Amino acid sequence: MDLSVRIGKIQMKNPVMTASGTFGYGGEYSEFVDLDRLGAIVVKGLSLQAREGNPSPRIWETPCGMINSIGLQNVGLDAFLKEKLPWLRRFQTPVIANILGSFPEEYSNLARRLDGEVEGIEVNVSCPNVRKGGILFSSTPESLKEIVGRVRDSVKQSTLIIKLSPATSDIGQDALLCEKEGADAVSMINTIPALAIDTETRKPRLSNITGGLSGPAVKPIALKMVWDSYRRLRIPIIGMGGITCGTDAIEFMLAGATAVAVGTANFINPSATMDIISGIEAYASEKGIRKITELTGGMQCS
Amino acid sequence: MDLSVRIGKIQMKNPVMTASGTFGYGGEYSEFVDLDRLGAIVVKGLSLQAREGNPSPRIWETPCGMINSIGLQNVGLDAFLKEKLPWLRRFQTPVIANILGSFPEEYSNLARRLDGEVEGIEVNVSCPNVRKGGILFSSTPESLKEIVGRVRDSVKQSTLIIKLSPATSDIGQDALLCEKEGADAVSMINTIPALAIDTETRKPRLSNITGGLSGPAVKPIALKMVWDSYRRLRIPIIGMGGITCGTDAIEFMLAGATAVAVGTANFINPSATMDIISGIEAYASEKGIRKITELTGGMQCS
Amino acid sequence: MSRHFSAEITDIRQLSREHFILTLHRPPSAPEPGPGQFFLIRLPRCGEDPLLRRPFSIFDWDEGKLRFFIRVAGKGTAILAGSGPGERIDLIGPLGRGYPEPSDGKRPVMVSGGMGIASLFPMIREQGKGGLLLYGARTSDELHLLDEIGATGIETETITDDGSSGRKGTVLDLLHDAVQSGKMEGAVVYGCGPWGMLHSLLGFLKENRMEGYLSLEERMACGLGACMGCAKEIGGRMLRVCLEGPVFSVSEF
Amino acid sequence: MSRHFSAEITDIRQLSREHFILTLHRPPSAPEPGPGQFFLIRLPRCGEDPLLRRPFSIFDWDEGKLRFFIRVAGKGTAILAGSGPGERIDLIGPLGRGYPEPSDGKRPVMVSGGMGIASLFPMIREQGKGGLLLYGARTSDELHLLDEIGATGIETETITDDGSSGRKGTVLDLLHDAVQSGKMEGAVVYGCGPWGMLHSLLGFLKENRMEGYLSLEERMACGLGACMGCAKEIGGRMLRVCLEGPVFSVSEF
Ligand SMILES: Cc1cc2nc3c(=O)[nH]c(=O)nc-3n(C[C@H](O)[C@H](O)[C@H](O)COP(=O)(O)OP(=O)(O)OC[C@H]3O[C@@H](n4cnc5c(N)ncnc54)[C@H](O)[C@@H]3O)c2cc1C
Ligand SMILES: Cc1cc2nc3c(=O)[nH]c(=O)nc-3n(C[C@H](O)[C@H](O)[C@H](O)COP(=O)(O)OP(=O)(O)OC[C@H]3O[C@@H](n4cnc5c(N)ncnc54)[C@H](O)[C@@H]3O)c2cc1C
Ligand SMILES: Cc1cc2nc3c(=O)[nH]c(=O)nc-3n(C[C@H](O)[C@H](O)[C@H](O)COP(=O)(O)O)c2cc1C
Ligand SMILES: Cc1cc2nc3c(=O)[nH]c(=O)nc-3n(C[C@H](O)[C@H](O)[C@H](O)COP(=O)(O)O)c2cc1C
Ligand code: FES
Ligand code: FES
Repeated sequence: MDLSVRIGKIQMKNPVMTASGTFGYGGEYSEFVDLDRLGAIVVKGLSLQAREGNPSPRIWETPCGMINSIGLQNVGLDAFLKEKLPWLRRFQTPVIANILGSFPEEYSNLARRLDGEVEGIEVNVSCPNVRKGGILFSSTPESLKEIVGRVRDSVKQSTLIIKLSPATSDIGQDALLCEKEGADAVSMINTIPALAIDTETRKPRLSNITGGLSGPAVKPIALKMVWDSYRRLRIPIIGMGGITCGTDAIEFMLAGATAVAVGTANFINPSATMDIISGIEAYASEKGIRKITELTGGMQCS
Repeated sequence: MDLSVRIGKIQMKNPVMTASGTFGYGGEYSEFVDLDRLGAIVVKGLSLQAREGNPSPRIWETPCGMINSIGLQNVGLDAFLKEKLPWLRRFQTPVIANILGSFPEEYSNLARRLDGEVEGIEVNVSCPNVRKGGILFSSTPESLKEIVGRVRDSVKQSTLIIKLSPATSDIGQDALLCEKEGADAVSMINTIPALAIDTETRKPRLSNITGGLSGPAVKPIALKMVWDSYRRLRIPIIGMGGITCGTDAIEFMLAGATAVAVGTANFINPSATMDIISGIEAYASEKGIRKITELTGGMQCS
Repeated sequence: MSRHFSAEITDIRQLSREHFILTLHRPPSAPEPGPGQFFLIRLPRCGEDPLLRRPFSIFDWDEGKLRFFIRVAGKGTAILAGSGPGERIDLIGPLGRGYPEPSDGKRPVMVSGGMGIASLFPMIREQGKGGLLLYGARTSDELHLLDEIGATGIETETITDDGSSGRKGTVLDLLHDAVQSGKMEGAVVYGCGPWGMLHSLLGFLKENRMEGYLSLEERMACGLGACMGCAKEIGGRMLRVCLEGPVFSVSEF
Repeated sequence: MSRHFSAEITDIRQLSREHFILTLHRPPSAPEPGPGQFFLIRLPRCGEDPLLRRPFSIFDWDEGKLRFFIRVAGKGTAILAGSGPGERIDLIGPLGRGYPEPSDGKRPVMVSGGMGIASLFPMIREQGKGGLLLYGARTSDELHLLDEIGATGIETETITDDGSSGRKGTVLDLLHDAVQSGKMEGAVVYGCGPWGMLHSLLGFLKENRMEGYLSLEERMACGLGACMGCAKEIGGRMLRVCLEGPVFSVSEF
């Protein structure tokens, strides 16, 4: 049974990776997860400088989900390259750096400096463009195109992945735009903009007022988006959103994902990624699947 | 304590209405709900001709939510006017007809014939435009504008409400467009496009492949959309999406809703609407709120 | 009398790893069900997941109790199986159109596949003595409740898919035998079981122009005819299993 | 030895309508916690709602058991309170940085407001005899566990907001008295309680340049330092309560 999949130039031993921001820089989970067994490790979103992020409170639980507004707290590129990456290099597993910026140039600088240092660069385009009054880079085709174009020019060796926002009227179109601009793969979905209010105090539950929804609640939405995109793309899709078990991962593959990422589930079950890999293995052996890639887009609609 | 609210010309004794498609034509719930106590009754979406809808299966349960693809099965306008509406007229409660169409003309015909017959007309714009290859009327500003303009021209007496789809990159903008085109109110959110797959058979869980997600899972998303819209609108918002209790309703009002609608919760608790009205009453009296309209948009962000 | 009430679990009797009988204390306010009707049960002890109620046929009742015969089919039924006496459960019901009584002089023949017995048992209990039960299951282990059935005095023939008890075959085989031996003269058939079996039964009844009633299953949300979620194509129309059914006359197909 | 394990509930002892002690059988594989550390408990019997684990300080332990002192604060703790012996619970822990031992010759003074006693009790148990406990609560009903505290031999002073037992006031009043009477000479303070109280305590300790350790609370997701969800501004930096805390030295602020 062959569980390996390929995302751009990244050869993964199985389709299961971690979702950015939910797995720290890898070490935090090494006690519960065999990092060598992961398909790939995606680290917390990096900016050029370290960021302190938003004030607390930053998280709130919702029905079958959670909202977060971490505000992209991270150690910054230098500390990542000096302190975090060398440790991760002890493992066989490909490393994907997730990057974010406040200006288009921040993206291209990050991409240039990470190129060749990590197997993959995943570009989080759901960030406010400080120069355009804080509207998200992902929110218009023009600004999305600008970012993808810039990082494409900066990345020669690593695999370039664009991480798409679900806050769009047609994610398939956004994905297609990324493909046309030369992205090697797309990943979806990022968290969904969300709000919760404390009716006692009338204040929002998060200091940042709004945040991003993740967890099982969003799974059906994410699956629909993967399927919409799959039918229009040639490049591979990394699917995520509420995956907690092996069959969830299989669902994403049947909808069109080549690989999957596990986010919020890590918090509920720290060895979720391992259980999901085992679950996929069990499914494949039960169904007599030789190559796991056979599943991608295999939903039967007639 | 004054619980009354106004949506366009509709005076409601309290802010709680039913969500279209989840309460039949009212009679189905009369055993569990005092229809006279509701703020308004919104009936199942009506088309000109009766429709049989999609084949089964039509529903699937998801984490804290459900997906449906009823396919807008309904008795059709004539049967509604002849059989359903006269019965509803026995109650003091305003009736709002939800309408849907396959062509722009279907909307205007429905609106014209219902005008003056019901207190409100709620226009479901999340329907496939048969003439444009099935893309939703709500999916471009142009087609949204066309529909709103047409129904606006057709409705002289009833209150005109446009029901917005969450499958958009900026619902506030869609809402603003409706306001500019003369809508009296907007309601949000309709269900979120979603998919679920049976990994045993590899088939989608619904005959229609995709469907719409509703229930508690979507509440944080809906709240965010109400809040985004509230800050840009003058016309009132009817908020909905996952409301199951009084505090959920209060949350929507604090985010900017003038009234709320209860959908999926009716299935879990057939007297949900009554419990929610009582919950709002209890909250208002505990907090010493004289007029419930004070709550609208009352989230405190500093 | 309200069709929305709460009731205390008095007993959960495990019949096999997968099957159990849930007994509830029936509150005086709970209306009397009829054979073939069902209840929507809200799962106890959960937050909002699983969200929807689960439909179960009424298996047995008297003034003091309501009984359901349930197979663990997924997470909701597993939660029910793991509940204990003393816990309270929220119910809506009785719901739907049940089995009509046989018209004068007709012999009721119950055709049950698998869990169909849960829905047919009230007919067996009420019509037992003069009737006939054709009872099929996958294996002899799943021929549940033969004692309770026997106690009603009904004539019973059993069959299993694997031949582990009695004949090997399906209830349709029993039906053909019954026809051969003249037992189906003037019979009215009540069928409940998997769709494949009901489909064959329907074909048989149509072909032989026999009166019959079939109980169908479909996923449900409201159970009250409001959401249209449970509609199934029957005779070219989309009918609601919760309201126009779950029992449909052969003539409707 | 794994910090992710499952344990059986052996007892749930209700102390009041809102407060209970949860006792678990401690499996041999569960590592030894230290005072001030905490565990993330996955709620039993639920689907995926409530989704997140809940953090609770370790209240007491020995080779065979783990004990938690819990107040019902919302739906998760209500589910826990409604659980019963025999059910299994999934835990991650011990987590975080607990209270350091007092440096040589220093007198440990525990300052507890409300539920703070849950986190401070292991310090009381270990440092009891020579120490001092200033114990405040809203009412005398909420001055829980005085017996267990007494048994450690610690010198204890109590106070309630409403004066229903002992003095009327807050632990800060007790603290000022202790200073007056010279009891705070060479003391190291361990504080746990509501943020308002800790804030005042922090001011007091800073002003008097005293050594002290405060245990903070914040909403958590991972508990492992990975999600950044629990970060709080401390001394101008966003520190993770789950990893750099929950106990912080006054000098960090
Ligand atoms: C009118 C009627 C009467 C029934 N009577 C009985 C009975 O007496 N005893 C019994 O054991 N079972 C009965 N069933 C089937 C029972 O409702 C399902 O087995 C049960 O809902 C499965 O829930 P789950 O959470 O364990 O499974 P899951 O697979 O986790 O359920 C997922 C979703 O699918 C729905 N679903 C799954 N299987 C069915 C099914 N066969 N029919 C309808 N919805 C389904 C569930 O309600 C739920 O919404 C009846 C069904 C209907 C429609
Ligand atoms: C390190 C630490 C140790 C704790 N030790 C104890 C203890 O020993 N005994 C005890 O009774 N309580 C303790 N708490 C508080 C306890 O975690 C909360 O009361 C509990 O999570 C509330 O859950 P709920 O579902 O009942 O409330 P809900 O209000 O329904 O919870 C909603 C969400 O908010 C979070 N939340 C609510 N209150 C708190 C809080 N005060 N701190 C952190 N998160 C919160 C929940 O975890 C959940 O994610 C501790 C908290 C922390 C951070
Ligand atoms: C606490 C938290 C932090 C996150 N941080 C990032 C991030 O830095 N960059 C990013 O692209 N996505 C981030 N995400 C989004 C996840 O990578 C993922 O897209 C999303 O959570 C959906 O997957 P899930 O439902 O499995 O969590 C974060 C999610 C969470 C819950
Ligand atoms: C079974 C079902 C049928 C629905 N039918 C309609 C409809 O006919 N027209 C419409 O505008 N919205 C329809 N909706 C959407 C609801 O009115 C509501 O917008 C949505 O379900 C979100 O609210 P909820 O989470 O409270 O259910 C339907 C929803 C459900 C669950
Ligand atoms: S379940 Fe809602 S109409 Fe039948
Ligand atoms: S809870 Fe995740 S970093 Fe602290």
